[in-house]
Amino acid sequence: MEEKGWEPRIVAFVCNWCTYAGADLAGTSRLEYRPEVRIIKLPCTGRIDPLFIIKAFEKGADGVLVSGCHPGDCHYTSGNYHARRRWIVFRELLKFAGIDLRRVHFSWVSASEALKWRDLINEVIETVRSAGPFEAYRRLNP
Amino acid sequence: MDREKKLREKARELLESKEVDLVIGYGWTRYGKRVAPVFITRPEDVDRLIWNPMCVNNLTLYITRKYPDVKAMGRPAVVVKGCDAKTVNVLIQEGQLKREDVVLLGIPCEGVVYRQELYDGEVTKENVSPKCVVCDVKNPPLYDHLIGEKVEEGSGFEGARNIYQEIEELDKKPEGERWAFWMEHFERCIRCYACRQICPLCYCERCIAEKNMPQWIDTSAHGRGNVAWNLKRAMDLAGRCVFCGECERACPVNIPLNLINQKLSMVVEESFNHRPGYESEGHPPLIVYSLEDREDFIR
Amino acid sequence: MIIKRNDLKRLVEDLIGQGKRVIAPIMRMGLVEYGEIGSFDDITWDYINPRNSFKEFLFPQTEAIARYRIGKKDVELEGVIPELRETIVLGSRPCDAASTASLRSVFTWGAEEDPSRFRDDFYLMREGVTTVMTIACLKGDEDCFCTTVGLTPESPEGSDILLKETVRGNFAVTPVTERGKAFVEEWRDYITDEREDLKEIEYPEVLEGIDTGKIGARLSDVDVFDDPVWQEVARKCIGCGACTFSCPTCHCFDIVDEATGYEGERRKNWDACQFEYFTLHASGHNPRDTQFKRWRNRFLCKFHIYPTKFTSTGCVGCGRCIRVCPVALDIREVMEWLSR
Amino acid sequence: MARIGVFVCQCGNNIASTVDTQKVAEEMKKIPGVVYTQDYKFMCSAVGQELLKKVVKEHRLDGIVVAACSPHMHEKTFRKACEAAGLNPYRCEIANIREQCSWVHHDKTKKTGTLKSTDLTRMTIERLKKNKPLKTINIPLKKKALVIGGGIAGIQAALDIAESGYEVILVEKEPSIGGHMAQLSETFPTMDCSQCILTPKMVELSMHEKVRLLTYSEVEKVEGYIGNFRVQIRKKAKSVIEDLCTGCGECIEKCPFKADSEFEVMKGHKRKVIYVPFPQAVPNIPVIDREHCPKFLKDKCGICAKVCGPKAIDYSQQDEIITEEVGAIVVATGYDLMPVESFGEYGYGRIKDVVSGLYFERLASASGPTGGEIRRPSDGKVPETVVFIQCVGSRDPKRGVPYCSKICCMYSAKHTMLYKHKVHHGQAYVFYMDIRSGGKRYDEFVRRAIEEEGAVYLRGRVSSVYERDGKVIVEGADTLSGTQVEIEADMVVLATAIVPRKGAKELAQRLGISYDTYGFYNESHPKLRPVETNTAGIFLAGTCQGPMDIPDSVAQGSAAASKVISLFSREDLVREPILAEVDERVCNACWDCYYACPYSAIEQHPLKGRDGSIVRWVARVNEGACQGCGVCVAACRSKAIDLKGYTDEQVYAAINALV
Amino acid sequence: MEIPYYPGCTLNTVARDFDLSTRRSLKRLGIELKELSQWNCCGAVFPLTPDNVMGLSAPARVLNRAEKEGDKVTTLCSFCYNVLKRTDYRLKRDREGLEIINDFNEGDYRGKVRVLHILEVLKELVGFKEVKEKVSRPLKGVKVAPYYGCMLLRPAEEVGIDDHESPTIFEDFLASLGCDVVTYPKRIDCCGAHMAMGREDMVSEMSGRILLSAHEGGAEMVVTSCPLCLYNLERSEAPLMKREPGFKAMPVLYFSQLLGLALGEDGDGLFSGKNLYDPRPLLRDKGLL
Repeated sequence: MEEKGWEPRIVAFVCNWCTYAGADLAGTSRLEYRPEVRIIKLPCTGRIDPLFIIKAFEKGADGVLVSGCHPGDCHYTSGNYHARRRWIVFRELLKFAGIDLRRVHFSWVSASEALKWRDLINEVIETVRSAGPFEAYRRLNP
Repeated sequence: MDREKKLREKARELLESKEVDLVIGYGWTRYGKRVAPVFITRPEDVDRLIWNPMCVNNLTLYITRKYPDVKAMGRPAVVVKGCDAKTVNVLIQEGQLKREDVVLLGIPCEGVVYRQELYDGEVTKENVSPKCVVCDVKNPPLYDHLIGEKVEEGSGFEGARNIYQEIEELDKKPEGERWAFWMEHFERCIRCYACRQICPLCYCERCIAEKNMPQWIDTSAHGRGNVAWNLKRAMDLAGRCVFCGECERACPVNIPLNLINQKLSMVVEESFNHRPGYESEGHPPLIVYSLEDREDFIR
Repeated sequence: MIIKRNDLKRLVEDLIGQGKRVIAPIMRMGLVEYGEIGSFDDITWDYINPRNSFKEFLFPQTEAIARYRIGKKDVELEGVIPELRETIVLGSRPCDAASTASLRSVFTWGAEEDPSRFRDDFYLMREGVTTVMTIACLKGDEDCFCTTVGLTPESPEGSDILLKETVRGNFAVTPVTERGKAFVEEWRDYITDEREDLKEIEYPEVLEGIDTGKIGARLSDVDVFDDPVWQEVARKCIGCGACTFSCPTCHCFDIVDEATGYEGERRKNWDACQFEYFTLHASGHNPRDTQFKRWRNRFLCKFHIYPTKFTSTGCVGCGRCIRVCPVALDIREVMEWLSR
Repeated sequence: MARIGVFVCQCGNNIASTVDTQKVAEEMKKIPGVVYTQDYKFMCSAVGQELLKKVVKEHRLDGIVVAACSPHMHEKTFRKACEAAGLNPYRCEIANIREQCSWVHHDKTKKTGTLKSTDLTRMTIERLKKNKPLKTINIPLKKKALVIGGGIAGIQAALDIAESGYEVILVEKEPSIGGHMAQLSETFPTMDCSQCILTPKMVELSMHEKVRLLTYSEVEKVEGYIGNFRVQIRKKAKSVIEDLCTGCGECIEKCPFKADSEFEVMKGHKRKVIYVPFPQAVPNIPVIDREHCPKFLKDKCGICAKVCGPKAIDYSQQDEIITEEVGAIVVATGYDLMPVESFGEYGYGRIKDVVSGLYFERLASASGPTGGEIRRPSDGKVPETVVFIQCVGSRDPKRGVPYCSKICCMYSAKHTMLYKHKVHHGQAYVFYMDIRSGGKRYDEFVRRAIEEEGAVYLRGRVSSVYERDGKVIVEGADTLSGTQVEIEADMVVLATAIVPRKGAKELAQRLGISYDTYGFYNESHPKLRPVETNTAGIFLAGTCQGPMDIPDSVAQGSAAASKVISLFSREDLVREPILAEVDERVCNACWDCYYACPYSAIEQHPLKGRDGSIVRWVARVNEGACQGCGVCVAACRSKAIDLKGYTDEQVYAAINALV
Repeated sequence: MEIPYYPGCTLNTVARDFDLSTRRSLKRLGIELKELSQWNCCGAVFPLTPDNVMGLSAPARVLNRAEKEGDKVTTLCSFCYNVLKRTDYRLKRDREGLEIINDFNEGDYRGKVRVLHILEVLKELVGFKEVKEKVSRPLKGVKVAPYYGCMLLRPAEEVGIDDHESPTIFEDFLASLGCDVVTYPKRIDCCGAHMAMGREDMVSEMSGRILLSAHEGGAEMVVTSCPLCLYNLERSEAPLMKREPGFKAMPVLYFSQLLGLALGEDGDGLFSGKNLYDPRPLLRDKGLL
């Protein structure tokens, strides 16, 4: 099933204040991580609609990462709490629909956690790679 | 039937006293032996009202913002079963309705049929609606007038299809099988939106499916669009769905929507200790949060 | 002419073997549907009328009609020619078969008289490779009303071949069209010239008080259009598209573009006049702004617009709209009202 | 079609070493709507910006993508340049190909970096196509500041703001301002008396006409946003009427009951239950410690009320909630010392003569419990050998905190000197890991302690401390000579780690500012925005942000003040137009957004018909209150709300451009 | 309650007293120590070669067996505890290593066992309060110095049954028996351990310091949970007496012996006479025998 030379495509939806800044710090610190991730910046995880994740899969993502501020750290005080609730349900929904949860990742990465970001990205990519190309979703295309 | 008589009496009384302008209830259709929603405005028509196990529709649908012409008819009384009454609580929670805007004629219910054509004079474990098998609101939790005596709670449909068990069994399967199960169903979806149209909680002025800048959900009835539509609808009902079961009943291609909606209800109850429809205070669980929400899946 | 059940089986297996698409009633998810079969044994024989009509095999619910790429200067367009496979519909019902004429009327509207008029090639190409082998009904259910709209359980209209079940469980073969005759000729080996007694066909009751002619006439009356009764009968309508999508003669479609950043497909999708957004104008105005107007439109389409514009009928009496309606809105009630 | 220009920055070699910027630029040229592309060495340079302006005008561009460093670095720069060239600044977007590409993918063949940069830039271009021109909005500004914490940093900040003519409210938890600095004896490296330099500032503050001093008070609730905060302050009942009290001290004198003194650090030192923390307290108004006062516990005594001439004692006083509107907040809540009871090997809490550095400050202070004489707690003897242990809890990731507490090297050296000055024949030993004495005249100071004052510095850790025959035995390693040492000391002083103030996280959550893993408040940028938080209008001063010494705290206090002053120097506030917006035609009035909004920025608004009757209700966004988080957008099922600057269309376009 | 029990080699030989007294005492506290049906030497020392897991095959085998017989395993000897606990710690984190070991051992250890020292069992599963309630013969007036040694506490993140710098579990335990607990500075210092093999002089000095420290704290006896510590301490008493005239020999025993005594076990059965310095006269003086 795994094509030769196939690399997973990961879309990361991250908040502007913590995770995006954490990813910037990883750059400033010249940490190295795998390149298969494309970041989409949003003001807050609270802005992230489950449809974003569905759309990313539709457009060929093999995995999705959603990441924001640690609880209590939200720049908007509670956006991440709202997000956390949504994720709890949405994740269960995806699981129930039979989507391999190795493709959907959630994390808190603060602006200072460059190392965590690096390890996270490598790990997420590895996990998604182990799940293989998301052919099942691509087959839904007419 | 006793309840039927009492229902008609109450309806007549309400209409005659002008307490309401309209009674939304159930009545026979002209042909066949089907039951359909009826709108009674004159006291002399109250005898069209009936009550039997074929009265499956959730009539609170007609008091939502989707029916401005029904609203224009004046103050309504609505015949509600326990499950239907729960909808009213959610509608109140969501600012769609004020309690005093409607008179609820609560009917203690001992089970209705899944589909009318299956009814043969008796509700059996084969033809009973799945919601009734696990029902805990035989007596409406909310009403203005109770039609007849209360009945004993608890389900009597031993051996009938149990939605929670089915969910559990589906949960146990490997995800590949679950995916195949749902894709087989979703691919058959014809995007008639009957699920949405019959749902009293799908009251959006403009459904996300009709939004085209951007078009989040493809309107074509192909796998991609169908999955997006069905997942989005399930997500939007999470923590709100009261399990009236109407969407699955209305689905012309038999997609087991109850499974997905009740699965999320279970998740919501487990995670946030919330059961929609039992009270009108508070907020739907997905727009509030708790500092203690679980996050074992978040890294 | 008779085709024995066994020979029918051989015929079907041979057709499949030749790579042809055979559509027949099958059981799926507890419902009988028209669907492509992989073998003769997939066919369900115990049915009155399938959940869907077979129009979706001539007029798919969704299909790509063009592809495009946004270039630096222009949009590059590329037409799509549908993949065509010779198709045999086995076991359609006379009502459904009759509906193909209605579909054709719309998709070739005026083109016969005036070749410059538009013809929907997507439909015509599909129809051109489709052979309809209808099996006459033995009986109807309580929602069947073909006899009321001028058809019968054994009407040949629209079928290429009409099969009738014999008491021995075989089928009497009647080729109806040239295509049917050619088909019978092609497979003559499987067909005998024996005669068998036919099973008795039970006609659905003709509903008294319904007169389609009268309905048509009354609908021309503007006062009837504005009669408040419309609102009363359709108040309970929830505006789902179940009736239109199940209806064999409903044919409305919508054109949408589905695209990634730089390229996309133009798709033709079923649409339904029951949807609020069906007639929503760009200005925000909606001429059919309430549900009863939309329901009235569908009724008018079947019993007024169709008969005036085309020779074909808009309603074949299959009863699907009654069966699928979640609020038990029965079209016959309105027909009766308008026949008064 | 759009007319978009794409600039790919090489950032010297920072981007160009792993990204083929020229190729990226060429690839972008192929995209519909892109009419100009170029790579350039330093886009952020003046020349680069000029180039951008020139190209915008020459090519009549209607949108710009700069593929360069993080938008957090130069988004503003490029948007300003666009504005100067007559382009709406929000028609400029940044693709982050440095921090999130060239710096993290070290592939020297440039294949990886080029591919990813191409993708990121393409996504940004597509997003940009959907960007609507936006206009900044102006919001009125309340020119009054709140300073939380009355230590030296807070005092400095408050004074500076007040001096520029703006009103300041200073909230202090304790009955007096002064903070930790008031407890210190003498300060390094000049050895001037802490009280002597602090007290004048305290008095100046209390006398300042622009300052409202609220001691014995705490911030309970903060709402609103920059320029318009609403703050609730709980003013705890002092049981003394401030306006009447003359500060004569008669009540304290006559009070027969005592409780442990917080100010004197170590258990056993008492103060009265009606008290001022220390004699120079500001304001010099006593408070009754209700937890220990018998009047409150069993309704007995009441002597203070009897002896009070001006009748200032009021036992029935209640906590008061004060609501204030301010435009800016300076947080200067200071630090705590790590509880060292958990470091069993040092015997703190078990051995009486093992004390903390702060207690030693009190011992050495002329106003301390011993009047400035160094006497050990167990028997009051003058200790002849004192061991100072540094890094107790600091730089100890396993058991303490991993960071350096920064001030301990210096104050331990100071302690040895103070000790030596007071006990001439005494011997001081210091166990250290490294000496960190960076700072003006700091290293000279430590050298003096060693070379002139004879402190013995031992490089190594202490393994155990125990008592034997009235001595405190300190065992440890001297890693320079490679031997184990055992010192018979009379007293041990622990230089314990600085940790965030208890309750720091709760306050941060109330304020909506972020903190690091330890609980120190996060500055907006560690180098370039050291006193700002990520929440506009809230600034940091002093050790609440991390360990620092007095000069640093004072400097930060002044820095935070100058930020406030520059904010107040404007007529009104200019806000980014990243705001939610309701499509009223399709709003369901379900109020999900109303309840989900963290800022109460959604209003319920009636739409009225021509006759004035309410047709229906819709949600509407208060532009002043909205912070642009987008929680409402995700909460809205029908997508009747969108977030300007991050609209659904923009996100959708970016996702769409993935392939 | 039954708990799988790994005795280890010494417990069946020289440290028989330790084994017997523990089993009997625990029985009185409602806990049955169920000896593993098969076991082998733990390896005695945890190998410090980080790049090679093969040294762990022996303890891994023990853990594998234990996993088949329960979700935890307890052991008495500090060394055995240290080796098993660290092996488990490593294997739980090194999936690859675990696979290699399992391959070699033909085992299937999954890392589902919790290794508990018997003191942890007493603290967590029984509770010192419960122990105290069950004590029928409080050891009043006996001044006991608990000696931790190294193996129960270090490395802290891998094995530590308590804070490795200032542990209290031993003291708390002894207090529950009614002893006068002596806290002394050297209670967590190293006894010299297997240096006994070649550098007796060093051991004698190291253990001597511990004994002296306990003596200065007023101890009448020292208890430990390690046969090797016990050996080293006992053998160092004679040289110490020569060096430090003020020092008098004192019994060194296993803590379980005191536990048994306090719980009312027959005194003589607990002391087989193997102690170099017999504790019985002292206990008799205190009226406990």
